Amino acid sequence: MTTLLDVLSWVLLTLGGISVLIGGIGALRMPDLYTRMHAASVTDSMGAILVLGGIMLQAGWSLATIKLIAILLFLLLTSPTSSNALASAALLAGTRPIAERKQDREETP
Amino acid sequence: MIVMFGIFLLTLLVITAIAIVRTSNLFVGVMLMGIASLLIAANFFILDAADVALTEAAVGAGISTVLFLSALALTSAQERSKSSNRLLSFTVVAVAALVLIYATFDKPRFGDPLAPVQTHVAPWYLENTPTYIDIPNVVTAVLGSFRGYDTLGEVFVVFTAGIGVLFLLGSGTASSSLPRETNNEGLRHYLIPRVVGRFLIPFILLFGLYVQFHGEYGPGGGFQAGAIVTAAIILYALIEGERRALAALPQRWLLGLMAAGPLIYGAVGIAGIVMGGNFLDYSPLASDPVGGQHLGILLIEIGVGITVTGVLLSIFHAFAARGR
Amino acid sequence: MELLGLYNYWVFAILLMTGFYAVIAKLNLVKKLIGLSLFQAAVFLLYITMGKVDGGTAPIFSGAADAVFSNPLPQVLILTAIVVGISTTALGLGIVVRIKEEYGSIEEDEIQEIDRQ
Amino acid sequence: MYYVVTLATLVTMGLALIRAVRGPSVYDRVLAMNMFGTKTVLLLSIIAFLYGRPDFLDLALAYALINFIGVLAVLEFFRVRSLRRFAEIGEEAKTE
Repeated sequence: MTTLLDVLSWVLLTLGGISVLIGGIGALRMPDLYTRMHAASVTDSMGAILVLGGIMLQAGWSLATIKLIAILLFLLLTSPTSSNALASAALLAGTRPIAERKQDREETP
Repeated sequence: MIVMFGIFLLTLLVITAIAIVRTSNLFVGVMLMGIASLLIAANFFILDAADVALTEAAVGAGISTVLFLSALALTSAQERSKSSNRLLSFTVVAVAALVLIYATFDKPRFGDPLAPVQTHVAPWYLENTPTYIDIPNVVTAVLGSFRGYDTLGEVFVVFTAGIGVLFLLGSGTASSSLPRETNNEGLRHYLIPRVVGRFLIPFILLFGLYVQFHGEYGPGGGFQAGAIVTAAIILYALIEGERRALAALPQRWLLGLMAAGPLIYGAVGIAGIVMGGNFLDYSPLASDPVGGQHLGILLIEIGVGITVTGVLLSIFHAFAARGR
Repeated sequence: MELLGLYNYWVFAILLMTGFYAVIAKLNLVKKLIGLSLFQAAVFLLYITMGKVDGGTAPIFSGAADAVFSNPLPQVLILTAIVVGISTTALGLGIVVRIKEEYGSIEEDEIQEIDRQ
Repeated sequence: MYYVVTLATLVTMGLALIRAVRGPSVYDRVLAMNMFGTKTVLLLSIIAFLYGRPDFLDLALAYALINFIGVLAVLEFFRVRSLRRFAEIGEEAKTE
């Protein structure tokens, strides 16, 4: 049983690490702000779930698990909210998504 | 291996620091300072300083960014003139850095248990905390009891800095003389941050109280708790507007809190004298010396927490009031 | 490996001097304060680095009998210094805001220009 | 296994830092700071377990709760600045 839990937590941790890394690469390589934000925020949530889930399986039933659940809950609440706040601030300030800019270029050759 | 992680983080820190100095946009500088604060806190944690990392987290994550941004909103976010005597300054700095690095070759290696720092008073603290004070967190024991004078001084420095800011910027206006409340205050139109923020505030306050009263058993204490509670109320002010935050905790109260903290701290010290001990000696406060130490540390941590909350919040409101 | 044991001190020296450069070379007052914060951070790092003991853990007793603990004293000093640091930085920012109100500028050369007139 | 995740997190922090330094817009830097915050929470949780002191998760919890304030402060900063700019434009229109 412990081996099964160990393997499961390793899988979760590895997937979490990969997901976090993909987010980092996306935030660096994507062409404009909104696509970068998309790459960063989606993998942020996914990576947090996977990594913290993996650690939870290692921790077993203890106070640490409860704290981890709290951390995960607050991360899942705050991280998308700050992405949303940032996107709305950027949009209000007049930064336009790259897709829209491309459309404009096609319409007015 | 973990030390290697620390080295990587420190390298990132150096890159961040250089980027901070190079950028001419002050807003970007403040953002990079936020990143530097995160890196420093992670490093403190790796270097076994959980209490210090918690303090850096509580102060660096919210309050220092908010203060710098409110100062930028009142001045300007763009550096106009470049720099003076660039070559001369750079030479001075480079030479000084080389001298400092040369000096480090005589320092004991990182983590050396026989270094002079580790063999002086630290072993005494670690050995005697269980007998004299009997709380698990040695940092809190040293902060509250063994070096209580020191902490009293720091509390007064925080208090004085708060008074200084209030002298410079004014203690804010009474809430009755504020312009009429509009529906446009704070981030009220941003529904999602508002809902999530309102949900989070009680949890942050609860966490602040936990840090305050759990400081003897885990990382925490008055300094961290004060900063966390301040962060909660700043969040409230951000999403609901200044007026609501001032209605919840009026300026009068904040001034009272500012003064009450050092008073509580000093009163505990004088209570020690009255009960037959020395100044800031908590042992006579209860029937047995260890119980007295527990009571004394609890009380002075409350004093510290109150001062820090009062001062940081007054500073925040003073900056915000200037913006109107 | 022996030399890597000094890496933290080198980072301290570089950070300290980076902050110092901002203080002496930049003319913008807020930038000077940012540099001062970096300077502070470098000093914090030096203290905490000196307190670390090999194989040690944070000085909070956890029940393990043979645990080695890092030095609590630098941690106490820095813990208070961080909060004092933010208060004094706020004081500096307050002065900068007043200077902006009086002179209309936060650039050192422009302020001196106004003073000379 | 923790080491792999820690390494991935550290590399991501490095990538986010490159994004923060390169910009180009200020929003990119805020985005990078936000990413950095989440990654720090993960890093601190993992290191707490690597050190075998899970009681230090308080730190990660503090960051998970407070990190949010920085981004909201940025949002408020831009809002106040744009309001002021609108007011200035309005006054200019009046004087003309």
